[in-house]
Amino acid sequence: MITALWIMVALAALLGLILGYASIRFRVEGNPLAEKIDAVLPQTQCGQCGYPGCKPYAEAIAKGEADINLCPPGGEEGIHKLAELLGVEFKPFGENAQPKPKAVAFIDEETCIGCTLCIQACPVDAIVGAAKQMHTIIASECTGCELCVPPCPVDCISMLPLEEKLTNWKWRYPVTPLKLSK
Amino acid sequence: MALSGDSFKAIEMRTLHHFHGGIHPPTHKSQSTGTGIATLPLPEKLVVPLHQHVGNCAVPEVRVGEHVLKGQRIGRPEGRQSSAVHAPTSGTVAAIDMQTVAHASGMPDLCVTLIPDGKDEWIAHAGVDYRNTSHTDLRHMLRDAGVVGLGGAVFPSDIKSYSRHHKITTLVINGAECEPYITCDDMLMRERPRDILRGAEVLRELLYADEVLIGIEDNKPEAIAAMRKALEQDGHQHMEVIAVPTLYPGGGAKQLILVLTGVEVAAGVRSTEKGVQCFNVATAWSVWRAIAHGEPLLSRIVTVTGNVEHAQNFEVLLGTPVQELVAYAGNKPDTGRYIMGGPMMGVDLPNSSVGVTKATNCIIAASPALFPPPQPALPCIRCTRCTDVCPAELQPQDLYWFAKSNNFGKAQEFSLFDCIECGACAYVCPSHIPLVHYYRYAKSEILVRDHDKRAADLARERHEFRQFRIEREKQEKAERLAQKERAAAEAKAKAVTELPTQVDPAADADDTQQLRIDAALARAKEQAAAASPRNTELLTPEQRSEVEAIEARRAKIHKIASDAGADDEPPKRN
Amino acid sequence: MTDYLLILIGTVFVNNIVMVKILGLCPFMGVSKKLETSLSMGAATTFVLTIASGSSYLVNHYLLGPDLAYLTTLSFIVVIAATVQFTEMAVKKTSPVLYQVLGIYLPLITTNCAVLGIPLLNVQEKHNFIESLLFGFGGAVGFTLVMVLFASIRERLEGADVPGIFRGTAIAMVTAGLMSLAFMGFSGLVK
Amino acid sequence: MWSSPFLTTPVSVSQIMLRVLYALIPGVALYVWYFGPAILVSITLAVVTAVATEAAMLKLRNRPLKPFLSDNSALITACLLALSIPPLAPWWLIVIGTAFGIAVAKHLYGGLGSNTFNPAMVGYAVLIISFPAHMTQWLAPGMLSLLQLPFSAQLSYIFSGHLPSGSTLDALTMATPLDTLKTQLHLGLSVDEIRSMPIYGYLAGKGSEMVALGFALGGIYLIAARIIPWVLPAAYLGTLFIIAAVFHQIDPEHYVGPLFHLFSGAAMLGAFFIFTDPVGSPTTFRGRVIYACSAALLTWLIRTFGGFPDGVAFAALLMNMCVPLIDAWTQPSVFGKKEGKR
Repeated sequence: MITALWIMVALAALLGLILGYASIRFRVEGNPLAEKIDAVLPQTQCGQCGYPGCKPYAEAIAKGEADINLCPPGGEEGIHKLAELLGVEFKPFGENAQPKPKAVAFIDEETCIGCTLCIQACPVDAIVGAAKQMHTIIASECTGCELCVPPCPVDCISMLPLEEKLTNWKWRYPVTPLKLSK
Repeated sequence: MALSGDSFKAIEMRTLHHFHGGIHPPTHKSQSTGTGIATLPLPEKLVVPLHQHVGNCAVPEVRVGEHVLKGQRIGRPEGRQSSAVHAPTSGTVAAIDMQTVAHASGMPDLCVTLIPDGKDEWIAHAGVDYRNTSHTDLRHMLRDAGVVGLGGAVFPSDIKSYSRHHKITTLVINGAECEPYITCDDMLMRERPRDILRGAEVLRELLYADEVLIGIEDNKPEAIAAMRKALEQDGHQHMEVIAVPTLYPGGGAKQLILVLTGVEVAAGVRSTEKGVQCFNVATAWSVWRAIAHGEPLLSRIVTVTGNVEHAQNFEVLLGTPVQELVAYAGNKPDTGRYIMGGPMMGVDLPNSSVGVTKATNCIIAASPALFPPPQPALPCIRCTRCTDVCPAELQPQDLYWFAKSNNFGKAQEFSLFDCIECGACAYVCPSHIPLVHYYRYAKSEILVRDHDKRAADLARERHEFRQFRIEREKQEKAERLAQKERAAAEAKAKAVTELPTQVDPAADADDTQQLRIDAALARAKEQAAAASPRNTELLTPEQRSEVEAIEARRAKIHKIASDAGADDEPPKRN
Repeated sequence: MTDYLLILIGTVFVNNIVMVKILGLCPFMGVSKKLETSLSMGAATTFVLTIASGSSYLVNHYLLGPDLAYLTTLSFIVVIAATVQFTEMAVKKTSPVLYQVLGIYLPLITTNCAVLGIPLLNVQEKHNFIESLLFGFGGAVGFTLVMVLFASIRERLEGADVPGIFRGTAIAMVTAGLMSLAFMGFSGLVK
Repeated sequence: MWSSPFLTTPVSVSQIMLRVLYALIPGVALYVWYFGPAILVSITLAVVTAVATEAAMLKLRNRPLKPFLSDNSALITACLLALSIPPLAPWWLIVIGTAFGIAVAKHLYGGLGSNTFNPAMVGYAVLIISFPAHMTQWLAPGMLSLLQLPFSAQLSYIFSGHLPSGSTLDALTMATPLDTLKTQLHLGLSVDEIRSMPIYGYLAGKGSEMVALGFALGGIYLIAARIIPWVLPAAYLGTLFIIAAVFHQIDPEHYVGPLFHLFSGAAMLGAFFIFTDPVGSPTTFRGRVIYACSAALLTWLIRTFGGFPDGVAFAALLMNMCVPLIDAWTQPSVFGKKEGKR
């Protein structure tokens, strides 16, 4: 009995030593996973996930603090990508976080009073203009985050959905007549 | 046909190469080669799209109601990769607006509608002798004449006829015309071989190419004979007409280059990097017309065939509505739809009122009897008939499997973008799967995703820069405050202890502040410079007109402001 | 030499731990959605299994001996747990994404019955040190082999028109069954 | 919106499958010639079961019946399975095998074109593992059976399991040539001694060698009609030949010659009809070579050392399993991206 005890203790001590050495040798700095997650996120910086921007959300996911279905601009595809990256099951969007069609903000320049509140709100500096000057939005830089809409005191910002044009037209998924005829 | 000893020897020595796969669909070519090229009477209205080429849309240069002459430029090329558009005949501009164009999407694009006045009155034009004109001028002429690749790719010829970094050994002139039904190049070669060869000579000159190889599929003996005769007549040197085996898609640029030279040009690689360049025969012809006669590209040869009484080739003014063209050829009543291009790679036209463009080499009137609706598709049984015929040596069945299940990453891994969409796979598929449609779907989805990804990266960058800027501003503010306090304290102390000297600490602070402002201005300028091209480059015509309207409004406001003579500081423009 | 070869072939094909002995099904079903992942999981398991069977042989032979046979299972679990811990740290350092992807399955190698099963079988079959190592290695290679095959089948099945209720794990189970059926073809080949 | 191309060839899946069925005719005809018409009963049973199962599964999966029933793929599965099991087996055997193959191995995977495993071989494997005794009652060729059982009696045996009084099954059936070879080798006889037994003919088993020849003929038609790639049967038969020849050279006492391997069991049927199933075989040339060679090796191993008389079915299933991996790892380089080329 004593021998058995001694043997187990010796075993535990030996393995403990090895593991202790390994934990020093293989220490990991930083969190490279967060960056991978950040690369998947759409970078709208809209804060709909409850975090101030995409990067913080990515860090929260990496730490396991946030769910993967909180990013409506990423769409269901975004969740699928996250699920694949993290090796977890797909999770549909919650009730109050449904994706909307893509849009860009548009400032009605007749109404704009040049208060610069929207410029301060824009997370990607896509609004140009100076105090008391009319502001305008650089459409190609706008992420459609809608953060500029609520601060506007005169409600001159509206979200225009992106229309399909010849330049961004896509081929539709081929419909097999066979399945229609069932 | 008599061959000179020299060219005979060259033909003997030339070994042709083979590309993988290929198919032999029924050609249906003879029905439209019975009669020569006819000229279509002047239509009542021309709808000329301003975007008939690869690259940026041409910018309209005329106003509604303006009278234009034949050959007058109505669209100015915009940016490096673009081409000019001209009035195909004299008349009045009736509209400049968005109209449905000959594109699979059926989407509208900016078009100039021209009502011909019937006089067909030319604008003053003159050619040059290419031998004593600089190459830059020649290329400018091509760009201004709106010469683009007429084989269907419509890539601006001025860009293609320039190779700075690579020595071009072989210029390939493509007269293969492998698609069924199409005969426009065949007829052009039969009737106007000399101008084609002269155009090829100009292109050779521009590219400093050693030799010119003209590849024609061996099912066009008349065209081969005519071209060889012209070659001999005009005594072109280092130029050879080569009959290549009839095998679809042997007329694809990559395939023809391989057959003639043995060089494989991979997807995403310019053929010039391999020392080869390829032009269509019709392009060579219009190059000659543009250089030697100063005639811009106003018309092209179009094969009208299929379900019509007299299938024939016509010289058609660009912008001619397709319905007038087919009506003239004797459209039969059961024609259901129209295909632009050949049956293998052509486009199902959204309607018959769209205008003929530079890419329109053929219009097929399609009846249900000639082109039955697609059969229901069965699942893929992996029989690899598609693999056997794929000229790009892809695995079409795998690409289909991935495209079908939206597995785009895998599709790209299996070289989806090397697919040339020739349709050989779908042609042989026993399950009748619209394979090419799946590839097109997957490609456009991937392109959109790539675009989104780039936009996301840009947004991340801008967001991070903003965070950084806010942080820095905060710091600067704190610093400034601290400095001010320190200065105040110092000043106080100084005032107490000694007489104030003329050394003003505030001046120092001012200086640094000025420096900082300058730096910020420079940064802003830089940023503006970086941002502005993106801002203005990709604008649609409406957006552009919108911008112009806004500019005008702004100018008006400024004027009102300055007229009022208020003590407001002058409005800044950013 | 022939004996060693037979042990290898036997464990990889004929007595495959997953398909024939039906051990280690948990990671087999869990980490076989993607080819790359399953390959990495296989590599990690191979590493753990080889080390575990070698060290448990040493423990059994030199530490325990016939007197303390009742300690076999207990001490093996300790050895395996330590090896897995070590592997986990190494993977976390070298490939964070793999670490994340393997997720819970990496520590679960500890409870992978194949990993305990093989050292115990070693004891049962009275293998010597080299044989134990080979048995562990062969078993793990067999595990990796079927994992990789299974993952590639599952990847292809992603695009298949599998009936709704059979999508995912259900069809994977059916596939595992049919694979096991195919592996019965090896029966009688060795021993 | 239609997408080009607007032309297609008139070839259809249904025609291809039909031609495969035609190619089976010479083999089946020779089968009937040597072993009597009982096989036709099995084929009919299998076909009826296959079509019924297919229809039922399509209905359950809510898929259109007509295009899928007329693709003829179920018929091939039925014929291959019927040809792999003894014709005198009880009727429910073939019904179970076919139904399992079609329902589980084909339709659970998504039906035509999606099945990972060859449905006929899955059916066969299930039967040989579940009912090994019933799978050994092979008919002796006509000239060997001492007592010819009338066809009606055979029918009644298939459906009721009873033989007319006075006749025994032993007189009618025998183990397959491969099985006999294995058993007798175990008993210590040499290959030559075994080969001189009356059940063996010129190449392999009397009668069955001719049936194999018939399948080979049909297979050559399929290659000529470009329905199956030549490389699969060539690599398979070639490898089997070489392995068998090498071992036969080393030890002719214990290893039977290459021709015997080629013409016995399901080797020919497998080479031309089972391994060439497009759904369960690789699509690349290199992949096909790997697949066929490994299949031949497995066939030979299982036949020579394994516990089952023939290895074709298990070799097919084992290789089916490897196909996605082989395909993924043998992707050929595409146009313009080959190494060593300009």
